[in-house]
Amino acid sequence: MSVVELITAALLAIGVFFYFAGTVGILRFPDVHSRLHALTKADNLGLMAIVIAAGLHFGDGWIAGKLALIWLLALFAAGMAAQLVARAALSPEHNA
Amino acid sequence: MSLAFDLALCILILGAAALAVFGRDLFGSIVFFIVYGVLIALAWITLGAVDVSLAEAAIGAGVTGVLLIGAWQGIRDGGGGEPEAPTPWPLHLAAGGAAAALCGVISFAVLSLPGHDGLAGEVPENQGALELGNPVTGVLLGFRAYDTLLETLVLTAALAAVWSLTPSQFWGGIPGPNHVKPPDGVLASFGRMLPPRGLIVAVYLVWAGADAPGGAFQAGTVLAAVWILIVLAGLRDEPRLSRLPLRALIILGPLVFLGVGLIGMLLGAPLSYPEGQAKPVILVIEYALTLSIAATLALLIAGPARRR
Amino acid sequence: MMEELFMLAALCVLLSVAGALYRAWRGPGRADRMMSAQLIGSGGGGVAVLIAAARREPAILDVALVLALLAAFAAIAFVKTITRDGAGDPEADTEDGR
Amino acid sequence: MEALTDRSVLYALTGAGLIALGFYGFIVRRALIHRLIAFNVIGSGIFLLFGGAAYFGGGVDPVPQALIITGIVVALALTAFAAALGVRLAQDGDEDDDSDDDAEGGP
Repeated sequence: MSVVELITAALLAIGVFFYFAGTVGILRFPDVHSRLHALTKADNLGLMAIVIAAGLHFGDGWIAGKLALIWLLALFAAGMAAQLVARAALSPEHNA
Repeated sequence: MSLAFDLALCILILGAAALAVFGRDLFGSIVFFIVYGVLIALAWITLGAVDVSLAEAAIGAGVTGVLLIGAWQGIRDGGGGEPEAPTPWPLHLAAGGAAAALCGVISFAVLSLPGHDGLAGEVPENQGALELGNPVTGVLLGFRAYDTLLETLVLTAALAAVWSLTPSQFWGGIPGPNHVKPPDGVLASFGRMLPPRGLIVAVYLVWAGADAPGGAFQAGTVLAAVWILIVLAGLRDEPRLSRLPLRALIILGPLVFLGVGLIGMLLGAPLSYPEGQAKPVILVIEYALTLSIAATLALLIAGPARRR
Repeated sequence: MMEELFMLAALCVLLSVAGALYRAWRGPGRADRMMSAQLIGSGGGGVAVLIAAARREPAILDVALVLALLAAFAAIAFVKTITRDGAGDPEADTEDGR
Repeated sequence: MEALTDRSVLYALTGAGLIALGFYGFIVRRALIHRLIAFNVIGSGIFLLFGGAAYFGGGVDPVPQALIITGIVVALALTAFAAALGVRLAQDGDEDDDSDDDAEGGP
């Protein structure tokens, strides 16, 4: 196993760990805002690790660029959506 | 490992579908249906059907969710959200029996299917004349182009059907609610920042579609989704449905498609591509179709006019 | 070897994401359900990236791109529904936005 | 080519299960949204059955793929029409829409 493969494997483990952390957070935290907080952070870190691992595996500049774009888009969309959903959760109507 | 993944995915798909169909909470059902769309897109990836996966990701996981949430709100605000009456148990029994029988018959048919090679060998063999690298685009716009032509006409017909529900005094007016235009905020900046990126993705998908997975339907759906986001963020209002340029845009794709077929008729064979010129003609059709599909889908989601 | 590893990671992400199905089922609020869908959408993007790497097929990355782009759409449609007629500004403090 | 692969059978059977599930739900559930979802589940079950049966190891036959893409888009168009019908029905059941200037609802 080469060094790159070892790093890739480690990154995959980190990514999976963060996804699990996000899921534990969304299942165990007591209220909607702490759940939301757990989800957005853990998720994007997990995706970042996975994207870097995939980039190392492909070893191609263009593909790495596309992977970075995927991560940035996801980060951006998740952040915006989390902010909006958090505010919506404050509205009395959403639990109706 | 691959088989374990497939197995887990199939179980999740069935679970998400069951929760979506049988959930007590209507909104929860919609959420499960969105999840179901994501999982189905993953299933198409594992089957190696990336073209289908792209369409499912854009439609099932994206646009259908927005459509259903809009319908849910419209029905609730319209006063149609009363709790559903329980179904009598004999009906449950009969429907359950019929469904189980259906499942059994289809499963039996699946298990007794002979092995096959399908047309997978023949499509690339005949692909040479079209000069397209993506066999799915070759089938959509080459070998079975008349299917695609009729399908775009189905989309146009569905739009006409949706418009026929317009109250008479709003005919030709503006669909959707009059969204507040927030000067600033998270939603407004989201609406400003995402569309250019979505536009790039859409252009890329239609450009890649000739030789790699992608194409008019996928790109058109992404474009429609981008437009819906702009409207939801309140940055632009929906167009007036009576506007001529809008209607021209809707029928542009089918018209170009039909026009090519008619020119083929003048040159000899009806509904055929000119010899040796297939690829440029297919690309022209593809680009025109992308625009028409985007406009038609966006207006289908927007629904009938409700303002003047 | 690496292919198996990527598929194993894909399976793990898929299973962890499936945990969010429980939250989507239990609720209690609509915001909880919506964000579970969000988690599964972005997790689905991650799974797509992993499969693309396992099979060395860059075309699959386009699916992840579309999923990442559209993951937030349903959430935005949802936050609009808390305002009257779905037309208001969900961030306004004076409206029923909060 | 010999027999169908494991993956092919697995997805085709999942498709069969989805068709049955959707069929049962379509009859048993009363709310329009539930029926729309059940209808779409039947649809994607048929697509999955079709795609699974057309899988041959390296990928899905391109001809079914093209037909499935066409089907997905048509299903969306019909869902949009059904949703518009349902919204209109809910509005008209409640109040006379034609005399109301500020009509509500609509997707």
